[in-house]
Amino acid sequence: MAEKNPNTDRPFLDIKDLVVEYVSDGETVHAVNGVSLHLERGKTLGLVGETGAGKTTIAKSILRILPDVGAKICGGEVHLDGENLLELPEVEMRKIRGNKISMIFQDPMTALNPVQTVGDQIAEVVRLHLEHGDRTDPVERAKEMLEIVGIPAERFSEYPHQFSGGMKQRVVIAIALACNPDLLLADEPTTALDVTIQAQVLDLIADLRNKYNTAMLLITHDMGVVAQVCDDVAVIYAGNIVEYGTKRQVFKHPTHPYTIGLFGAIPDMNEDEEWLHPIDGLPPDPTNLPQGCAFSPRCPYATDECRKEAIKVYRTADGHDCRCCRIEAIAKKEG
Amino acid sequence: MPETKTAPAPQQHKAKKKSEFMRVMRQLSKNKLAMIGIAVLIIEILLAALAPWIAPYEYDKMDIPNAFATPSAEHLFGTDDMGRDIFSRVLYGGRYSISTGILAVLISTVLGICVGSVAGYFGGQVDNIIMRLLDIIQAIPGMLLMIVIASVLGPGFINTVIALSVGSIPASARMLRAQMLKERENEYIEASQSINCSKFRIIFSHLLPNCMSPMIVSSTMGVAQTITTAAGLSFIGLGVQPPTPEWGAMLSAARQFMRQAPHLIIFPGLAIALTVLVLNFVGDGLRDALDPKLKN
Amino acid sequence: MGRYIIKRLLWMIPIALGVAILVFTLMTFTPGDPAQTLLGATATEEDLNAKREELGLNDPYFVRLFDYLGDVFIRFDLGNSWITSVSIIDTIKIRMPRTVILTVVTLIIAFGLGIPLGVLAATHQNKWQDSVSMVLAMIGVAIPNFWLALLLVVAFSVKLRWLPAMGIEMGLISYILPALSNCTGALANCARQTRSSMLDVIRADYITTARSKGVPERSVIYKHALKNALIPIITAAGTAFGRLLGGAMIIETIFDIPGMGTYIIGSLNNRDYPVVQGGTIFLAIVFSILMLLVDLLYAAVDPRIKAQYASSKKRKKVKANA
Amino acid sequence: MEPVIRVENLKKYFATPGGALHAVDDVTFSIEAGKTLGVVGESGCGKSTLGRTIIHLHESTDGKIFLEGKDITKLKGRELRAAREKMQIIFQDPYSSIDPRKTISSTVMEPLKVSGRYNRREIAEKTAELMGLVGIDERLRLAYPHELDGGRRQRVGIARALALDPKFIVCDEPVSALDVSIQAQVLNLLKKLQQDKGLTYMFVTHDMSVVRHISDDICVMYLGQVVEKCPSKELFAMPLHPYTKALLSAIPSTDIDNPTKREILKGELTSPINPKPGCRFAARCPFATEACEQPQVQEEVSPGHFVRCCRIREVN
Repeated sequence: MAEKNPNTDRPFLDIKDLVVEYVSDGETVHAVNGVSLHLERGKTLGLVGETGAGKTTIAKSILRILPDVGAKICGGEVHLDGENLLELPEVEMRKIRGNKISMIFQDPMTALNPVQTVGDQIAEVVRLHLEHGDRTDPVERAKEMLEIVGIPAERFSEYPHQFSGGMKQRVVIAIALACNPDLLLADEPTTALDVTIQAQVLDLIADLRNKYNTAMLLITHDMGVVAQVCDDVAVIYAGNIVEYGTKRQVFKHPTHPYTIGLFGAIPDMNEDEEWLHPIDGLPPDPTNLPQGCAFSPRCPYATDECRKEAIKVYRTADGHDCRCCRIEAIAKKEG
Repeated sequence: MPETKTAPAPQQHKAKKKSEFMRVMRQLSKNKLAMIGIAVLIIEILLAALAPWIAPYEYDKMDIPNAFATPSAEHLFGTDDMGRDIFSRVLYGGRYSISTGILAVLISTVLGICVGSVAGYFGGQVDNIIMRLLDIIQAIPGMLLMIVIASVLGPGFINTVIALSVGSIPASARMLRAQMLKERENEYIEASQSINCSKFRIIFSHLLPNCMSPMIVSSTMGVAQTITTAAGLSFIGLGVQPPTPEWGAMLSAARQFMRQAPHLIIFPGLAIALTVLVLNFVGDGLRDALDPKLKN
Repeated sequence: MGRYIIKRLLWMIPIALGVAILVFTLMTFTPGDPAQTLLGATATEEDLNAKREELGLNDPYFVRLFDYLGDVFIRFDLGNSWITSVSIIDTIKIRMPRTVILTVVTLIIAFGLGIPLGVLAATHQNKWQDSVSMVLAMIGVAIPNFWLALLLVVAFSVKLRWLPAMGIEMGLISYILPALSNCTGALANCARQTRSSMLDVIRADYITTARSKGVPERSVIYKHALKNALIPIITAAGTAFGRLLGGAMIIETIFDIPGMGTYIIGSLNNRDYPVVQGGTIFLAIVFSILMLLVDLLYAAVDPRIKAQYASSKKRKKVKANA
Repeated sequence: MEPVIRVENLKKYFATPGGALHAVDDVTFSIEAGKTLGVVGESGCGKSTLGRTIIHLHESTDGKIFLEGKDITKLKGRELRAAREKMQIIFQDPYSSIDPRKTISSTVMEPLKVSGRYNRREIAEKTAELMGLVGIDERLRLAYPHELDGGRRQRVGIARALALDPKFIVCDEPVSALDVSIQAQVLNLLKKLQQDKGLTYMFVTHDMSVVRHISDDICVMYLGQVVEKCPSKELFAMPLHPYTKALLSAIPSTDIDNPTKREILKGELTSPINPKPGCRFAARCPFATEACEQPQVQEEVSPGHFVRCCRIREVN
């Protein structure tokens, strides 16, 4: 899909077979079940899926900020710039968080500390990652960041409750970008915002990314946002990537029945249709995933083969991945 | 979970309407401390109820020559200044202490719910007036208020219960009201309005049941608190009077001998502490079991 | 903000008035004849009548009530003790500081130990530190303070002879045992409150934000989490203050501390009603002021609440058909 | 024919510490039987308040509401209850909109019980029928809400709203809390019910693709006022008000070959508390002039197409 980093033989961000589980109340939640992803500098990968598919867990695993109680990374590797983050000691990892990798959260209403001024919250991340001998003034940098995201620097000493939702999300972005990260994890950054504000925020993120050549992992459930922002797309279902390719491949030739279903379920903005085509049934219970393909109970094409064992990834010649053993039959039916 | 494409229904849906209660009990049974608490509490209540049959001696049987005996096989907890068997007295004392606690909390919770619901039902000025009256009562530190009321009413079991419950009504009314205000924010209240439920129905069929969990927890804790307070009142001579073997009163009477015979103060105090402790275990367990955040 | 404080202070007037009426009424309808109690069983009917006349007991209830309210709220005079004839305000001036010292020392012990214990439990949720702290807290709640007082006296005064068992002759040292015995409940409640509010806060999104910024775990807990967790803890402190004042009543009688508790309880036994009324009104006002301070403390910790107080002055009704 | 719902100059103001909050300000429209009026706008534009005011969950400040031609604005008591049976609401949040301590069937049957018109057997029959209608398995009768997923809870809410055979239903963002695949199930259900029972909907949402799919007519609201109202197709083909244009262009399109040319609005919603008399959108509007500071009137630009903007000719 994308050319390899010439310095190492690995892509800039390379996730291999990541497995994450939660244990709660004696039950094991299989949140992420062997996810592999890669992303180059300056590119954007869209991670699409529904609630509970494991999108946020992947982002938090990269940063290693999963909750201490119950969550466990059970396997896999996360390489950034050739370094396996999962093997770094906590002290080293702390230097990476907020500096090399930073994250934008879904809900700007709760993502900021209500009893600290927004300026302090931005300055804090700058101060934490000052290199020895670096003469940057964190307060000045924080004011600069506020201006960059379109907030007057005079509002430095105001508290989050004095800002609107869109403005808060700008502050969150300022925190995330204050140290010029190489990788930005954006977890549904505009879901909580109104559409006109969403457009502003998406634009802001795109501008800043272009300026600093930041790679971005964009987590969303909104196909429209993916179409606008991403280069590559990974569709995730029940903790597994079911389809992975460039934006054009996935949008023009969706192959996995889940992706096809997802597109069918969205009301089309350009065509009139009497009825939508929902996907039957419900997402599976992550404590008790079905055998074989996790989507098989809802899949109109499923056969016994699908329910037997784990499904392999099928790759077309141009590098379009699909985790489905019935690709050919589906391609025939869908035309 | 979904074995078919059409609406899969988990097993427990066939269960009867009791399932809410059963769920709480299941949660509770996972909590070791709470189960210990319930077990000890049941034993205590049985011991207190059956005291006349179990107690080795009459609680008021004096045996002056045998006064101040230290614990032995004959007198498990020793004897007091009159030679009365402390073990028997502690057993009998449980009857007063536990029933004072339960009765007072029952009365104050029921009255608190009434006051709180009336305030919630009428709202507006009525609510305002009730809350301001509660403000006045709550401006007096609780213990002081109960001391004053107990002293006005004079000593005795019933009077103690009244003093204790009057003193705790404002807190429970206020708690119910706060809970109702919080619960009223939920859309199901608007939904009930839209299907023409009367105000009465909304409060008693929807709001109250949803406010009960914290009330149950706080009542359990309240019984514990009240047992201590009741003992405190007897201790300063305002509650149940000696020679009635109430735990606080026993402590009060034993005070003057504590230098020579510390066992006189140890056992009644332990009895209070143990009862309060296990009630707190149960209350904590109930809080966790009823916590809606743990549902699902 | 200033408007808010003034409003709250003004609101204390009706509260104090209500408390005065309540206590006065309770005292009036208490069974028993104060004159008889004051003069003893041997007094003649004439003496009793003279005494009743002197105390104003023969006047109708409402006349006496309004006289009393006039004295208290217009002349700011709580009257004199029936027994010693000493001015009640003067006595309170001497006795109140002792109760305050006892309560404040107790509060410092309770919160100074309770908050760290709660934080320890929360940061080690479901580990042994958590269990030990919480079992200790449960025991703390369960132990009746007057019983603990007796045990402490036996241990430290009678057996070890380290600390005084009675009185206040030794200054602050005399308050150690009373404060220790009075603090357990508040300490335990504080630890439990701290734990649960820390657990709530630790799960909040902004804590994840702080971690994702690379903030070291120690400052995540003490800088970001604790300040947010303080709000419910302050509420607990307010409630605790009330309980401690109440608890001090009994503790004072055990340690023979000449504070407000011994004053009021002694007067109750002697049917010295003006003292009970005056003392209760005074304590209610002190308590209300404390509650105001607690609310102001919220504002200091939480800018959102501060903004709320500041805006409440603008409150006005909007007419329909505007 | 008389429209099922007609609203004239409806106003709803809330008292706040800062002054009157104009949640709904001078709204006029009507909905014909069997049709759906979509109401779109961003959070805080008053669209939910509008729905709730019509069905008397809020008391209106001014204006008139007609149900099948009858003025119901000031109804009280028994008459209000009778009117309410014809007007129901489906809520946004499937988690807080059903009582967590009631079983599914008792939630569904409550309106029947409260109405007092049915005996026990009829209630049981109707409840079973309703549950079948919205596709809830009979076995879930005694389940509690927390045992159900969002989609099924929303079906319970729909069944409750249908229990008294209403004519008019306010759908207040009924699918916003649901995942895409479930959202489509619920939208299809709502549409099917409308066809079978001839229901009239007022569909409140912020999702433009959903509103386009389900509505016959659409109202665009901004800070309590309707800025544009016209048939659904016309709105998407030929938006006239500058706000509508901006709103439509802000929607990220899934068509990767024709990326929409986006007009990004500056600024955010101004305060709805004591708003200035002029056009509420003027502060963010790229076309605003002094004329916009005057109160704006709603103008019928072409048949059935209403716009509240004094510069509409210059803009287009």
